[in-house]
Amino acid sequence: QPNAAPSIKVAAAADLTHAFKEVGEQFKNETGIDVTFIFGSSGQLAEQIKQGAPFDMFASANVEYVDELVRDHVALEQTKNVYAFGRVGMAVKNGVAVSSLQDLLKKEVKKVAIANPDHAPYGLSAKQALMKAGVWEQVEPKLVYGKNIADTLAYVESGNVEVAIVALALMKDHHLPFYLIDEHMHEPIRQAIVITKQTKHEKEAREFLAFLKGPTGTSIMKKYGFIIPKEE
Amino acid sequence: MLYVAIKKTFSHFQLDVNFTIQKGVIGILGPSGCGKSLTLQSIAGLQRPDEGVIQLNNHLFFHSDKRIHIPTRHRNVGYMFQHYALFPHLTVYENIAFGLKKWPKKQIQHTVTNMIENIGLKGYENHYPHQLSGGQQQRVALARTLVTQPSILLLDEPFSALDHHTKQAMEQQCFSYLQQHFSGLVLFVTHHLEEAYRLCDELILYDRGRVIQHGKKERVFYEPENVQAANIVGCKNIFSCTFAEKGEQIICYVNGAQLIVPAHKKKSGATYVGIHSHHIRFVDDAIYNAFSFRVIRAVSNVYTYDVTIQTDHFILQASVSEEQWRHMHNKKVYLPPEHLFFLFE
Amino acid sequence: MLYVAIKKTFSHFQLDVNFTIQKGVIGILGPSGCGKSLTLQSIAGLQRPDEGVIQLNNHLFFHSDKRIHIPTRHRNVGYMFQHYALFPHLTVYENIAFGLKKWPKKQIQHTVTNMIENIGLKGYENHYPHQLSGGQQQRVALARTLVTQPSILLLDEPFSALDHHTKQAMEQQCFSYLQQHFSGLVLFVTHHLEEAYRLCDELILYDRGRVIQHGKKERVFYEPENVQAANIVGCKNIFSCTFAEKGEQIICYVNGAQLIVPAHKKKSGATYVGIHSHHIRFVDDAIYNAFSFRVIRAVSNVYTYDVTIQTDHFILQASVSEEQWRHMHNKKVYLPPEHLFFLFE
Amino acid sequence: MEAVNLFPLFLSLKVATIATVCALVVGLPISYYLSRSHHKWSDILDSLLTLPIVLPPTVLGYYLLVLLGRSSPIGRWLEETFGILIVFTPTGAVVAAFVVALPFFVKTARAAFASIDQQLLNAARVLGRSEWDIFFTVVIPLSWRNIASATTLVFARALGDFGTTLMVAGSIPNETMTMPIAIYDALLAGNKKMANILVIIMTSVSVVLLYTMKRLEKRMMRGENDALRRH
Amino acid sequence: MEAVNLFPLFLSLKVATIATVCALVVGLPISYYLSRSHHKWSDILDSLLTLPIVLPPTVLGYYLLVLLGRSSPIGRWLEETFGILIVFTPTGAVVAAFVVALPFFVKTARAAFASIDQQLLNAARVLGRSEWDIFFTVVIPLSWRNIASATTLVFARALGDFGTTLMVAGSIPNETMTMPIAIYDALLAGNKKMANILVIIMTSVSVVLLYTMKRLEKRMMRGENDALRRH
Ligand SMILES: Nc1ncnc2c1ncn2[C@@H]1O[C@H](COP(=O)(O)OP(=O)(O)OP(=O)(O)O)[C@@H](O)[C@H]1O
Ligand SMILES: Nc1ncnc2c1ncn2[C@@H]1O[C@H](COP(=O)(O)OP(=O)(O)OP(=O)(O)O)[C@@H](O)[C@H]1O
Ligand code: MOO
Ligand SMILES: [Mg+2]
Ligand SMILES: [Mg+2]
Repeated sequence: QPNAAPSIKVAAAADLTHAFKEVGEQFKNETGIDVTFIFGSSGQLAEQIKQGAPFDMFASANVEYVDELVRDHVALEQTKNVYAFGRVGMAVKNGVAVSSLQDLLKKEVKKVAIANPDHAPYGLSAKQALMKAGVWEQVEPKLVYGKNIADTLAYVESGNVEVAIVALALMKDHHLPFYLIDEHMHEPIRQAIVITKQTKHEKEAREFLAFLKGPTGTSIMKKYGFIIPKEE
Repeated sequence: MLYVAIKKTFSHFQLDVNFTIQKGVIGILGPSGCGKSLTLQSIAGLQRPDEGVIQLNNHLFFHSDKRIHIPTRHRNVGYMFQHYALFPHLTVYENIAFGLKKWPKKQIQHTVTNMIENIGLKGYENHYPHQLSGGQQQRVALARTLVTQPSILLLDEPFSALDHHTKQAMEQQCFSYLQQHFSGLVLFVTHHLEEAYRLCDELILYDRGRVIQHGKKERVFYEPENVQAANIVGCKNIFSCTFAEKGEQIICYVNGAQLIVPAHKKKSGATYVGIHSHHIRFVDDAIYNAFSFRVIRAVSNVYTYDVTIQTDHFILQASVSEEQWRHMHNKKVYLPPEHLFFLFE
Repeated sequence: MLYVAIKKTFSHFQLDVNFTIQKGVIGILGPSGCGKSLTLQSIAGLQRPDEGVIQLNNHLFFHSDKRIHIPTRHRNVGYMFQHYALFPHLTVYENIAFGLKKWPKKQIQHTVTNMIENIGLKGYENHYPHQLSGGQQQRVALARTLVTQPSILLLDEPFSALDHHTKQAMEQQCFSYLQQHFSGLVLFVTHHLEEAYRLCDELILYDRGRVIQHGKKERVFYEPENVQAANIVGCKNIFSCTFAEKGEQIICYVNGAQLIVPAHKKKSGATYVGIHSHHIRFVDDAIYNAFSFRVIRAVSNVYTYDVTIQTDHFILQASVSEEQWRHMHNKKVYLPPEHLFFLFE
Repeated sequence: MEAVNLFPLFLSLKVATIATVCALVVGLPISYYLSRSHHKWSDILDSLLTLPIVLPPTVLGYYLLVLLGRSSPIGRWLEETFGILIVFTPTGAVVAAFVVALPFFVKTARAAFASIDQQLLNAARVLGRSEWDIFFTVVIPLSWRNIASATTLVFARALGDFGTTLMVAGSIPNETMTMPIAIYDALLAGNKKMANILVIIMTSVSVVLLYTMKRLEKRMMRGENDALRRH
Repeated sequence: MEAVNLFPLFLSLKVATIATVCALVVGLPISYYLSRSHHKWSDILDSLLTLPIVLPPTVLGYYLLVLLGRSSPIGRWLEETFGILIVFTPTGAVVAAFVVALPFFVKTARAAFASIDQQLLNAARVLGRSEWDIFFTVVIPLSWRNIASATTLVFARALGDFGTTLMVAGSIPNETMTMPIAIYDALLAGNKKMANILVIIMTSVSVVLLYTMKRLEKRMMRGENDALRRH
């Protein structure tokens, strides 16, 4: 469609669901370029890109998947960018008195949900935090694993677990009590983005990248609780 | 005592029958598609009539006004289906034992083994129906029905697919069984005239969903009411006629010929006269009812010759023995008055 | 010309038959389960024999050594199944037209409409088989087979479920059709003796998977080879005997009685003698073969009486006309020599 | 080479077996009822029963979570009265597999029941058997082939359920993690080799099992194989 | 209130319809062959065909992706020769739905074919029809009820496929995002209201469609309803 307005497709990790939607809207307002987001777990999207999915960009929840794509020569190395750090915290079921990781040991906390640490970066961070707090051993029997971070949130929303450790970015405007976990409790969650090799819209993709790192982009990301890294 | 008075309507067919029978073996005869099977199905509760009453002895099976419709399993009827309806997943033994569920084990075994012997299928106990020939299947079906000692037997052409030899054995067996163990009614649908005559006490003739005649078998056979009934009982000589009374006799005019009929056979309103082909005789001469003739066609049967003969007035079908056949020349055909009967249209 | 020489083995049953027929209507008679249907199925190619040859005219259908097994659809046989096998999803019209696929449309319509009229099912064109009575179904099946003009007709008890009236009409129709349009062979399995006699030219008698006699119908009926064959053709009087030749005659000893038989009937090795029940006569006296008797039992049939009589030496079944029945007292039973036949074991 | 944890395999087999049995017990009467009834709303019920097929499994799982979960009336009642927990337990996996597989059973069995020769049922009625009895002695044996094929279908579907089980049972290692989830996890964790091994195990076990079921079915049908062929 | 994007619904209907047609075309001969054959390996083939049921859909999708993807020999050949792209296109969604739904068809249809009265086939043979012809004029019409129920099953399964489609077609909004994926996305984006609306739409459309199919099936069977009942 040569005459249609230019558009790009961005594959993005589940934790970016809310933030990127807003970024996309602002980006279109400013540049007229349409952005379509494909949300999924980082691992699943990376796999699809390796098989030739027609995505122009890939926004992962951790940098490792981006590195993998670069290594496999399906992404442009020089466009790799860690543009934000994610934060995790505890979403707590109404009426449950939990505010710290230690509280998870309480008897009334019967189930705790995290994303699967094997392939969801946010799940890994949750695990690291639990270990660092020295409660992993005791909490592990209470754990329930979500397929990705958004799934995990559904467990506490539906009242089936007392606590879910999820991305802060998903909790804006959410009604559940939320307690942030100190960022030193886990390795930094490095949200990385990269342009794919097979894109036919590299120009627009670079524009989006610039926009994301520009003032409007960073302010939106901040609004959703991401931490913006200092310019190196 | 069985009382049946039911109606049922289909798009192309209407059943509307009404009869009472006291006891014995009652045959139902009628052309194909006249509602014989439907009647049996209604009695068994497999069809629900639109309206009417069915009662067996003191047991009300069906009463449309009282909204009574006893389920089939509580009617204790025996039913032989036209197509056997053997259970394909059960062996011969299991098929026969199927209706005996509540009996003691030993008795079942004894009865069924006996039955299998009776029907000449010893050694076939563990065969499945599809491994049996048509006749073998039929025997199993018959055994399955008889073994449950039902209070009425509904037989829908049970012998139709049996070979001559087996058929006689089965008939014999079935009826000696009935005589010994069975005081109930038997309703017997068949297409085989001789079978009906041989086995039944009474006959009910059906035509297009209605009962057209009902009575003792001899009477039904030899004094059919109307043309249809005469057809059903195999009468091949039926003539349109007018008649006049004359003392002890009736003079009947058929196509110009005069036939003498005894006065007690009179039926006002009848317009046809008939005679069975085996009642026709050949005589040297007679004062009345005798005509000269020529043979048009003769078909040899096992026991008899079927002869088509032409007189000046009509064509006749006669069934004669070989001996009669040999000595037929120069004789006259004679229609015995006592064997003539009047028929309604 | 049809040549059949095949073997097929099942767990409980072995078929091993061998016959050649030239033309006409050939009946296959035999007790239930003797392999009649299997034979027809083999000819049609629906069963594959274990070994042997089947050839129709110049067309080799099956040859186990040459590994020839022509598929059914190329054999152009007409087959009436014992259970109709009507297509439940097709109307009467469609069922009958099923075999005419390659004909021009108009001709199909004409032929089928005609056929439906012939079988008396006008108005039923759009009915489905389950809406028909048993006999109506059978007529459709017969029509479906006849309409394709096959080069051989295999009829597996086609008339067994028809009522008397319809049966005669169908027989008549079927055979007038055959006479007019059909020069091919007809193989006709039936259980009905009279039917076989009336309709067939030749008869093949089966017993336990083997042909036990094959010949012109009169011959098969009146000179059965052995006891089984006599049973199949309905002979009810069979006696174990010894015999001695004496000039033009044979003297045959049955249980102490002497019977005279013409010498040309001699069969070396035969050990039984038989006579049909309708050949037994009653005479005032005779020089030989006549015995005094008493009646044990009499059953009235439509046309005849079945009488069981006892002489000093044996028990006989006789079939007599009403007239004979009335004049039987004080007569002697006479076994006409010309109607006696010897039987192998 | 990493050791392969076979717990998920055994859990999957157990869950699928129980779910299949439940589907049979619940599904047989429903499908029989549906096959006999000619009401319009029995068709509506039938269509409603296909919902678990058309809804995305995770979403179905989510609704089950809401319906049977610990804060739902049902879930709370079960937990308080019997101490039974459904969600995040193997029971939950069974429930998920059951809900997901049932419709396949009902659809197939209904059609099978509907095509049984009515006359055979009549014969059984005349021989004094109750409808209940007829169901077990005539209907089931006669539709055996179709029921068996429906059962393998259900078993396979239960064995392979992923989305719904994941949601309801929570994928807890060595507790509720079934084979499909384990495969998924291995694949997305980048452990392709492990994923392939697990797929091969799953595949061979399924093929062997289903093949055995098929053979067993054939064996049980013995002479009936061509029972409908008549002479 | 947000506007509801109905593209996923129409895409889903289109994909499911095409996949169902394909499943019929491919599945009918396979299942007929399987029903006639008595070789052992036809049972093995049958069991292998159930693999798409027992494998987790996402994993199945992954294998399809590897098999048909743009860097696979098949995928490259198709792309280079015909310019056809399978993965991440609506075609991919059709392929996914097809693979996922086919086994259900084959299993059901095989059982249906196997239970046809052999004598009817014999009658057709004697009347000069070829096996091919018999298949269409006797076999199919006689197993119509079961085939129809298998077809609705397949349609429903194709309509509801989530994991495999997600993987193979890529869930691109307004391009390959089918209804189940849209529902899932809405749910996980925390947009419960939208999810519920979509579920209701999906549910009603499916019920109406499946109900219509059922009725149509009944209508087409006309007199056959109790065709097997004989007098
Ligand atoms: N379900 C039905 N729908 C329409 N017509 C039917 C139905 N069942 C039976 N009939 C009709 O009812 C009539 C009587 O059928 P029935 O089976 O009682 O005949 P029958 O006297 O037993 O004949 P036969 O001797 O040929 O078996 C037939 O004309 C048949 O077409
Ligand atoms: N598939 C089979 N397996 C085992 N035995 C069989 C099979 N098919 C036929 N038979 C046996 O072959 C024999 C002959 O069967 P067939 O159907 O030819 O008998 P028939 O002469 O037609 O009898 P009827 O007059 O009763 O129909 C029977 O004893 C039957 O049990
Ligand atoms: O890739 Mo995620 O956002 O941790 O599910
Ligand atoms: Mg009838
Ligand atoms: Mg036979």
